[in-house]
Amino acid sequence: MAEAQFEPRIVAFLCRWCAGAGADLAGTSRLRYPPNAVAIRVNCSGRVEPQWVMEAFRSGADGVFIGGCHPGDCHYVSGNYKARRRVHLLKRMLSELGIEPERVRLEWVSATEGAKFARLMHEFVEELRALGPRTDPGEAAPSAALPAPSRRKG
Amino acid sequence: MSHEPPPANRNPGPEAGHRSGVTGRGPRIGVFVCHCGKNIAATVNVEQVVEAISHYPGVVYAARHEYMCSDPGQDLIKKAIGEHRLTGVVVAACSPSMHETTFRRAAEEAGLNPYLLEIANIREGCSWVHEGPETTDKAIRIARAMVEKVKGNHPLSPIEVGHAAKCLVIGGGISGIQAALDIADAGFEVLLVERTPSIGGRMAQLSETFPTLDCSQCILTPKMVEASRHPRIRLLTYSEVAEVTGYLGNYHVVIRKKPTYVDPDKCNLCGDCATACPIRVPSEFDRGLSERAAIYVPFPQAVPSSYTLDEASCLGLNPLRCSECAKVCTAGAIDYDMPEERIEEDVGAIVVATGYDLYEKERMAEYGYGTVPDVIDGLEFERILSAGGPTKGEVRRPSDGKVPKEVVFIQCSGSRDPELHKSYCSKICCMYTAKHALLYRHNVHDGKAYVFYIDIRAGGKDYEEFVVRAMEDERILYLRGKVAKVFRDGDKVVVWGVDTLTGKRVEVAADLVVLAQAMVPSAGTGELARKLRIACGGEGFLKEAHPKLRPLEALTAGIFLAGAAHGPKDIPEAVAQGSGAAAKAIAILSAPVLTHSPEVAEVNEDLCSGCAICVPQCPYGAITPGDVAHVNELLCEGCGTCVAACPSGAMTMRNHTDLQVERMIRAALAEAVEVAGG
Amino acid sequence: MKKLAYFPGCAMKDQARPDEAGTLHALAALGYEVAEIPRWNCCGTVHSLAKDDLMRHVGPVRNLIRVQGMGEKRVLTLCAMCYGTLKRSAQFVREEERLARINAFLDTEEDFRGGIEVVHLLTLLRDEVGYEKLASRVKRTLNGLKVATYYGCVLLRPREFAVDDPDRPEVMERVVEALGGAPVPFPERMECCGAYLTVGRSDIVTDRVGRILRSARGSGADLVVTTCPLCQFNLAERRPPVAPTLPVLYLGQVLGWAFGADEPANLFPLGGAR
Amino acid sequence: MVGKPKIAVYWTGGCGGCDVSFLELGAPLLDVLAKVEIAFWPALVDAKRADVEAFAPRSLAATLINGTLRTEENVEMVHLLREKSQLVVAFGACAHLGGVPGLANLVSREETLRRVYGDGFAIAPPPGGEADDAPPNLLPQAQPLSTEVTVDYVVPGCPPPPALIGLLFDALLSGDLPPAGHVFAHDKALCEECPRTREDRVLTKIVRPHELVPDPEACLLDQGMICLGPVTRGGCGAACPKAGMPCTGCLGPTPHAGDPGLAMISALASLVRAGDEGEASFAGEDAVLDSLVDPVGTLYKYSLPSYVAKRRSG
Amino acid sequence: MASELNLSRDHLEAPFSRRVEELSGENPYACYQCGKCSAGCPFADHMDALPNQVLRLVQLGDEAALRLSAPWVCASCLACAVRCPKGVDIAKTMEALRLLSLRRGITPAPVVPDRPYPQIALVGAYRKLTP
Amino acid sequence: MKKLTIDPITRLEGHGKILLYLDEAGGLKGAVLQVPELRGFEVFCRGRRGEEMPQITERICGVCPEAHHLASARALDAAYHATVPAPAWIQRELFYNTYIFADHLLHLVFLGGPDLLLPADTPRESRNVLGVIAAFPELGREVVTVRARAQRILEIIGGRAIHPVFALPGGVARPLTADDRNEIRSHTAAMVALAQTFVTFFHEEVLPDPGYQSLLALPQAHLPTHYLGLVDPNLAPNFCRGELRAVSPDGTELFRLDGAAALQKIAERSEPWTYVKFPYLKEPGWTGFEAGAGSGIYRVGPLARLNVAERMATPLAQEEYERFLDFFGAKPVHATFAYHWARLVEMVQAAEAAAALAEEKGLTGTEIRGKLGEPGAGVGVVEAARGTLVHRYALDEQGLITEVDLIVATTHNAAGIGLSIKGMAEDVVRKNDLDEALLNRIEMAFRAYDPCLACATHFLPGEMPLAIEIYNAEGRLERRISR
Repeated sequence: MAEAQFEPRIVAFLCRWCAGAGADLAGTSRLRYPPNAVAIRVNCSGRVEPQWVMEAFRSGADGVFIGGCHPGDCHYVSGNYKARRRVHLLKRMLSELGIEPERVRLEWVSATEGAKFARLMHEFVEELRALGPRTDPGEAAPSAALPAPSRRKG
Repeated sequence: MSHEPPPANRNPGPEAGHRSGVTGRGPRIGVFVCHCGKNIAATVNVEQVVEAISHYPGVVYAARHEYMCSDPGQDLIKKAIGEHRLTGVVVAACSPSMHETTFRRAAEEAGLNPYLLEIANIREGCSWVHEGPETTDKAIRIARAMVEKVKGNHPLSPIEVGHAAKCLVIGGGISGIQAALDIADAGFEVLLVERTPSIGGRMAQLSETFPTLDCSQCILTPKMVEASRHPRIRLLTYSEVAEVTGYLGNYHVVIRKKPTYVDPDKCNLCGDCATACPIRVPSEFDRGLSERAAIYVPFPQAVPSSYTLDEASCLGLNPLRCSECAKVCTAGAIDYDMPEERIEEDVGAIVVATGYDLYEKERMAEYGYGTVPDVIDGLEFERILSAGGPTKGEVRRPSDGKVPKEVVFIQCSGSRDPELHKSYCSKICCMYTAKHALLYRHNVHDGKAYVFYIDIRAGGKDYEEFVVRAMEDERILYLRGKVAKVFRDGDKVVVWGVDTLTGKRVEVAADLVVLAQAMVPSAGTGELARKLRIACGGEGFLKEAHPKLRPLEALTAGIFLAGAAHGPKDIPEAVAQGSGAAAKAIAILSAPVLTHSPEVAEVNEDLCSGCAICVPQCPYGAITPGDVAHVNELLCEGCGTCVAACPSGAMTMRNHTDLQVERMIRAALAEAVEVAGG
Repeated sequence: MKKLAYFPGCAMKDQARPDEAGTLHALAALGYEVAEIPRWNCCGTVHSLAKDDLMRHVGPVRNLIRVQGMGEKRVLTLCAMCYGTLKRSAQFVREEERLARINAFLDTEEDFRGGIEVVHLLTLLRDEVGYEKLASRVKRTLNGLKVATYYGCVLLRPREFAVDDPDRPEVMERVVEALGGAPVPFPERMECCGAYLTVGRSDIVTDRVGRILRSARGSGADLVVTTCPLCQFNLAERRPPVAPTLPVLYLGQVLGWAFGADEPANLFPLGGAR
Repeated sequence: MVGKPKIAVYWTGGCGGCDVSFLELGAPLLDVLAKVEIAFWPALVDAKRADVEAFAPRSLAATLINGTLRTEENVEMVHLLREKSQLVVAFGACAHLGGVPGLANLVSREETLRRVYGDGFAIAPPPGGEADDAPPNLLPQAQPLSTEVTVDYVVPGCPPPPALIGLLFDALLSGDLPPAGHVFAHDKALCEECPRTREDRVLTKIVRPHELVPDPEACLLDQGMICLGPVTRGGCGAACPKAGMPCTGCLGPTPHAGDPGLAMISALASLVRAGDEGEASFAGEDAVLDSLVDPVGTLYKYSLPSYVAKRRSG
Repeated sequence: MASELNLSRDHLEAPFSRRVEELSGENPYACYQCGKCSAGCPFADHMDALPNQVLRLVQLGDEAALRLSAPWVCASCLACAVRCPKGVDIAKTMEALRLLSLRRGITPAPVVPDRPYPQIALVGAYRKLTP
Repeated sequence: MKKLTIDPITRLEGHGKILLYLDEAGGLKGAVLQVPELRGFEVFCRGRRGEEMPQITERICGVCPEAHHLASARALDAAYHATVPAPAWIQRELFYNTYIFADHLLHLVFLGGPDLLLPADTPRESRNVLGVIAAFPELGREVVTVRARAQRILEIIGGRAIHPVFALPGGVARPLTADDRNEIRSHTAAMVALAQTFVTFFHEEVLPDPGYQSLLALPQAHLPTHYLGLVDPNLAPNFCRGELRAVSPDGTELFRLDGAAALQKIAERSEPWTYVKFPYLKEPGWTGFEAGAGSGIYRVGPLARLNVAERMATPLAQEEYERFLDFFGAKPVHATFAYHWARLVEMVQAAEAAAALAEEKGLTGTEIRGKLGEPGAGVGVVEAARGTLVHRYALDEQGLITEVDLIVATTHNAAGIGLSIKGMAEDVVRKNDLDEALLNRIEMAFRAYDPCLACATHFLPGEMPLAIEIYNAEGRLERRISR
């Protein structure tokens, strides 16, 4: 009997002006993508806090998607740059704590890139399926010094 | 299994037992699920959504309707608000960008504060993009998350603010002049600030204008004079904006007016001073093709009509060293001690029309600019074509004054070249090159004009016909292809190009080469944008709030964009945008009171330590540091970047707190969605 | 009976004889008394596209002078090529100066006064006979036979001399319809067969013919009709080795058959029509 | 006879600095000691575990516990003390947040033992002893006190500054008790009491304390040092920044900061610049961010078990 | 077809260009090289230069146009002429090139009859392929 | 078999438990000190920033964080190949001597004090610092006051009184100001005065006490071991710099070497019934839990430092040192309870040294950081109040820790303490009624060392040979693991 496919749970933080509008466009264009992500709309990707990402993981998310405006296009001038730097630093920390940094994905999606949004949703779900379910950061003792245990789907 | 997400406090942490920010009164939320005809109901089982959400904690009423945005649908919501004493409403329907305003207005009509209503997007973000039973599951998650948000919402009212009835227009080119005239004609005071000694801008430098071949100065100068004489326009030439503070309706601006060292009231324009002046420097107006004295009028029709002593070129404003101009000035207009003026004004709106420069030709090394004197840019050619220009309108080349018999025009010089130069199309070059070639042929009947181009973009009224006229009537040879190299050979300027239509490489031994240089924002645009706290795009042009729906507005409320500072534009577009920006500004200036969204950042003064990490996060300068940070809620646009940066949680966002978002996250992820089979 | 001057041209007396026979039979049935113009000469087949082409109008104009001599105001052509050259020259000499130059050149002839109208069989059927009358007089219906209507180039181009809208012609289709057939307007119906390139560049013509026939067959045709003898020749004689075996007939042949003319031996597809 | 209120002081996996800090109260200590009876305090008096077991439930007015929970014995003792006490105070960073020894959670217990004693090590009783004479087992993870027993109050710090200990005793002795969960420190961050001046709030580089003698007046963060002052409760008088060293966060995060490491990541990343913000400076910004070495050790020096390890639901 | 071309005023006003224009009566500079002529030409597959390219050579005053076979492949079917958005009758330009060639003694390859031709074909060919 | 447990051992830092095994006749079969905790610093320090080590390792022990702080800084000095400039050294030494003074004072009054200063029959409830203060109110108050002033010096220099933050590789965090010096000066004067007062008090109130006299004379409290400690070039004790000198039970110098080299002379073994390990001198080596010239067991701490030194570094200390030597008549002194007196001698030297350093011109110098080289490995040795403390680190190219070895004072003494407890237990067990006061005598032997069990489980000289013996319930050796 075939094993049921692992369906990762995703929280997607989408900025209202670009990524959120891009997601709306994907809808208007009826582009199908997997339903794994629930979107939470924010005014700007600069509003997204690393704590939310961790809260999502703590609440059972397997991945977190953050969508912002393309560089130079931020509705609020530079919020997306802050988001980018926060995610960069957060990912370094996540890997130290034994959470695969690929589980957090920051992407630039413009209001016209409905197709890109849909593609990213496909891609992310596939990637997370390949990674498999996330183990709680506290369950497996994270080790900075030891190589991260392989969690590739077996 | 319980629906209740984990306890309220953010990361309860080791200080368990300590709870704050939990309201005592229980929420009474109503959820209204829209079928949107088949748009939602085809893939989402609306009945199940209603059933599941009606058991969700805090939800006291849930209902569905075929079209929630219809009048009966809205009535359903209004009625429920009253009957069920709802403290919050979630409408699960289309994207909030569609009907948020509709439903909030309905809520308000029913007596519920509009900010207590939120839209859960189950159409664009769900029913239209998914299929199968998971679609219903996801719709429930979306609705639950939004219920959690509404539980944390507080009633808010828009922030009201008064304003100044005056407008600042920065840039005295045609776009700025047009904006200033429109605003002044509407009855409001205008400050028109121009960096150079005269208004007029680039248009004053042009010979004829496409496609009508009107004389540029002839149509411009009446506008210049009108602007200078208008009772409600205060013209500040030779001036720059030094500081801008404040916000929509209440900008405080400081303008520095540089001294001209000539009293305009005394100067009678006799010109003796310029003759006496021992200094000769390249004329900016003539793009260096002629010289001017250190004391000069940029061009004969300059407005204001007065001499300016250029401090940088003058031998030192020192009567002991040189005072030739003062000696000959019978009017006694020259004042070496004239101070810089500092003008401070409160304005309600700002129009930015700072125009363009041409991309530095020196960068086009392959086109020989700077080493080959007979390679010039488009504006230089304009001056050569101008009756008032250095050659009195005769086409003569700079090196030896010879009438060029073969002229090569190179379009897209620096434009559409993302690799080495500018990626964008400078838009007007196709047209002005056609004009140049055509005017050249009118001037030199036996001359031959070649135009190297990649595409011809003649999108504008009568533009295509104009280009066809150049090609067909004037036999201007259009060569599709870029020029690779320009070099000097004797008195010829040799051009190596290609005709991609035949695949032949082409060599022209020309007498003159004219480069249609890319348009770039005028120098200092970036610096001004920083002062105004508005954004520039990657190429330095001012950025509009929305490329389609808000093309005249900057991202900062109350600041409007006009002319080529916003992107390459021709004269009619610049004028149209000037008028458009003026209309936008007038709307502010004439409003009895302005309102601002109350969903902005807020400081909890009991928690703020004054660390000031928030301060540089704000693109609008809305945060003032101090013992505790202070947010000017009129300046705040609600992006929340400061909130995320605040390490102590002292900065919050009204109706979008961390607590709300974290509850939304948990609600979106929690199991126990009771959807059997879908 | 209406009197009608008629210019046959070379082909009608040679390989296109069945065309003429069929056409004249039908015209008689439709009430026309067709009179072949006397001492007609070659139309020149193709006209010149160059500016200095006066010489090329001499032949056609001489024929028009014959029509003038018959006291007729118009002349009928069946061959598409003849129609093209005669029509173009009649047009050419509408300018006084040109007419004078031609007349000066043709000093042995009586002066041409111009004003002769050149009509093609198709325009005659459409504009004067009318499709309804045509249909009402038909003796043998094509009975839904699928007929590919091949115009070629000259009937439609240049635009000024076209027998119909050069981008969307329908005259041949309507005539076929009137005869009871089912016209098949196929993509290649207006594209040139290669014409005179058949001399020297038969390779090109063979390629063209192959495409035209495949296009006609692909559209479901049982039969191809044309009014141009050169087209007919090329379509019939320059078929590539592998090509649909579609019969190619002159429109006049089919017309004659419909009006009860003797059944030509090679008209096998019509045999089953009735 | 109604005696003086009895209090106990106990340490679990700690360093004793909390005890010493208590003693450093100086003269006020004597006042405190005069008003209470110390029923149990291994560092100071000779009561033994057996004595504690004999106490009546809730007979101790308050018990101050310092140290992280590291062994099964620690857990037994804190449950025992909880039972005997009316109030339990988490005293110091270890009991409050897990403390520096909590960094051990980066490595598993088994790995720790293997690295210290080599492969195959297993605890055993002494020669001739019984099984329960063996040393207590280590817990799998270091844990803050609140993971095992209800904590009424917290006196944070490593060790708690005497001033904050004073606040606790003021409250205990006056009977004017704050609500449960109160933390005897400021709700505002350390910056509030830091005398250093904050200027440009831009982080163009990250410097480590040994790489720079800081300007005595300017904010250390402005000078590129990773100072956790902005996320850490005040109450110590900004001792470390005053001494030219960045705050390392021993008083724990301010009440609404949440996870201090993540809050600081957000703040620090927000401040980083490498020229004008934009695509061209991404690489430069990342280089600055990457020069923050050992983020986990730096940002969770005292709090790893509280924010990273899995907590028991409670 | 690739080669180098030196463009100059003299070159562009050389007799070749003028003759082509005179013979055809068409302004080659009206052509903006959209290529619609080539797109619809039934004979383009058999040409060594597309019709628009032939015209381009004329625009450039390049006599290489005379050495092409394309004008000889053109059957004057006028499909191009009726479609040209600029109203350039390119068939006329082809005719002009043929005439110029013939008048300069440049002729297409001699015809070797492969079979008897009908008169109509012979006359047409004769009139197009001779000066 | 009967078992007696002293749990927890009180008035010390850290966790300790004493297990006594008696036969049916009540005779002592075994006495064991068990340290029931392990925090794993050696493991989790890896990956941390090198410069953080002074602030991390000091969390090993809240009583002597100063010792770890400085040992750590010294190891980093070496790892970064840094020469510490004079002003930084003056700050460090002033700080350190103040610490030694304060720590010894703490023990003499708060921890060991009640054993020493109060009569043996003092009830348990009063056998603590409050009892001491009640008995000697004036002295008590002064001790509390001066200790606070010493702590104030530590705070000025170290940034904080407990868990200081000032030492960095190559120097210290910030320069001191003239105001700082003035305040420090006032405190050091009080320290010297108190040291003198205490000496007088000792000779008047403590030394003459027959109880103390008997303890000093008790044969079971004589342990002829090797001794180890830091000495300056004049062979006077120095607490934070110098060379390690080892002497045999008869006073012969075994070696005098810098820290890294001295470390090569030491090996360790492990027992499964305790988290503490037992280091010993490779020459003569491990022969079991026994004292004597043939056993590698050595002791550190105040008594050891006086035994390895030939003189004291300051005049008042020298005077008291001479009285000490006179009393015992010969050196090395093996009486375990002489640790208390030795502590007093050192306290005097520390106060005097601090006072002298407070006058040094360089104290307020601004050259406080030496140039740092590329990070590598380094050893730092200081004398904590209770004995030699060794930190050894290796750093990677980013300056992150890759290896950590620590040997703390109480670990050096672990075997000696065990023997002392056993000896004392033998003495006590011979007495018929084992009451609480008698059991306290066992603890007293332990406390004499001023042991710090918080520290004691921390050490891991990675290259050192390690032997672990595992016994079964019957006490038979089951397995032996060696590295």
